[in-house]
Amino acid sequence: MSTVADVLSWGFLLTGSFFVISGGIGVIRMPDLFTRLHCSGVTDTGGAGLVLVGLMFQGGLSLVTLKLLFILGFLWFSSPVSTYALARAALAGGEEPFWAEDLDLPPSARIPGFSPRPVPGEGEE
Amino acid sequence: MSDQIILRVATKIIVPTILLYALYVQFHGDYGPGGGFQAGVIFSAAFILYALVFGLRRTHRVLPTWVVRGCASAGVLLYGGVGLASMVMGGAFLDYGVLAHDPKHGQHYGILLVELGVMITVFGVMVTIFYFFAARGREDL
Amino acid sequence: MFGVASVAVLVTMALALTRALLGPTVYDRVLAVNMFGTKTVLIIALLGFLTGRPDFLDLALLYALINFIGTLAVLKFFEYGDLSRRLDQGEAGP
Amino acid sequence: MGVLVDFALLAFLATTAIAVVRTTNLFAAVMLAGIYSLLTAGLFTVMDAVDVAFTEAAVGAGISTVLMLATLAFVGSRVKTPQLRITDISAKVPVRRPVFPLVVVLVTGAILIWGTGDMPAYGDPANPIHHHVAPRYLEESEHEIGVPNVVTSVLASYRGFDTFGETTVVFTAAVGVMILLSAMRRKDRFGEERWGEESVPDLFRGFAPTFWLGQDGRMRAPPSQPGEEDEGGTP
Repeated sequence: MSTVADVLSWGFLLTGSFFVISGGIGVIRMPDLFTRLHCSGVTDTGGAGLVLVGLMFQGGLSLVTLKLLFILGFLWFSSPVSTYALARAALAGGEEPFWAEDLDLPPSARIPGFSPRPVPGEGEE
Repeated sequence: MSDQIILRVATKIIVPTILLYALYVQFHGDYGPGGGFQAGVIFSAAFILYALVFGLRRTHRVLPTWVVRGCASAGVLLYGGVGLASMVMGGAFLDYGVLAHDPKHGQHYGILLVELGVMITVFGVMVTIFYFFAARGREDL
Repeated sequence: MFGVASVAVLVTMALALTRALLGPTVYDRVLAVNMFGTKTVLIIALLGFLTGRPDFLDLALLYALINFIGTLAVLKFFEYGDLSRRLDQGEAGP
Repeated sequence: MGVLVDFALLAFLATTAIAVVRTTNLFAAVMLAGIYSLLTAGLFTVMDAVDVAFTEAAVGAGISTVLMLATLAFVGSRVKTPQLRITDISAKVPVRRPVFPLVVVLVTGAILIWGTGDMPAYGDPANPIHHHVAPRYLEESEHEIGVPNVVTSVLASYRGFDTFGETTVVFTAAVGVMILLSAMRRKDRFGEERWGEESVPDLFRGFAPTFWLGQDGRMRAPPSQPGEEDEGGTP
């Protein structure tokens, strides 16, 4: 039983570490604020969640696991809220999202179905 | 404008949780990390969060200034009062052993009351400072 | 095994710190600080297990609860220039 | 492993500190200070000082950022005097090079670093601090106080006087902030709302000397300069 728990714990911790690191790299590499927000969200919910679940398998059925569960719940609650607040404040503050046109790709390389940059006053909802 | 509804709902959910957690820190301080100072700061953080989202005006309706100031002084008075009580009951100042028949129980009561005093003072002081600073921001930044 | 996860979290902390130092806009810095807070929750939880003292978790719980107060305060301050108004109103009070 | 975490956290700490000093945007400085506080809490945790880490976490995450921002609302978020950088010293503005303070800081720092050579090693059981009252606290706390957390029993019972003094200091801080901010009060923009705007003589009616703060509690120019009617401070 404990071997199974250990293996599961290993798996969760390693997957979580992968998510955490990939999100961290994304925060450095991504071109604009909103794509960076996406990466930070991956570490905050996916990575943190997996790491905490991995720790729960180590804690067993105890108060420790309960506390980890609480931490997980509050993280999953407060982190999206602050991400939302940040994105909204950035939009209101005039931060421009990064559009596919900014990449300067030839028209053949465009992703089909990818919405072009909206022209102000035309076709907006 | 109702587009801040997410923040408001989130605040309404998380503020009671923070208050509850502050009480846990306060009364669990004998067994784990924490104590009066930390609990007071966390308690005031909940009200500061409320003030950030709902505005200072509404927070003043929930928690008027005179209550906060009263808290700031009541805590110190409670602390000193415990010391005086132990003097009245025949011990030295802040010697809690005389507060109950069993010295250990006396120590327990004394520590509980003293930590409560610290928490109330710290809570009052933090919120007072926040009120004073937040109310006096300039508009022309 | 906690060591591996700790190293991963530390590397991510370093990356977030880099973003906080580079951050062209204020929002980037806020993002980095927010992310740093979450990573602190993780590193404290991992350290508790690493040193065999899981009662450190109270600390992580505290961070998970009140870490976004700072984020909110920064955003509000940046939008309005002070901290006293309601969040959704240009003018104070009804 | 613990050593690695130590080194990493200390390196982050040093980076953040240098960045805080070098940035001219106070806004960024506030946010970096938040990171600094998080790192400090992590370091305290590594050193097993959970109660201290708890305090740092509670104050750093919740309160200090908010209070620093509120201060920025008073003073603005840019550095007013041009900050001296090595590359900026030859700029157009003739700046006075603060050589003497630099020398003082360097000498003091060198003396302090030299002094650490005489300190006992971290965690050494032969440290003087582990030999006077600490053993008694650790051994007798269980019988005398009966509280499992020794920090609590030391804080609230053995060192009750100290904590009483600390609580009084915290209270005094609030009184000081109230007096200072009441004295520099400006026109409130909340109309007839009365909260938080009592002037000092209202709080201390009877013993506030009127020659110090003036009749209504504002800091006034002395009567010999009648031109200054404005409430002192920023326009």
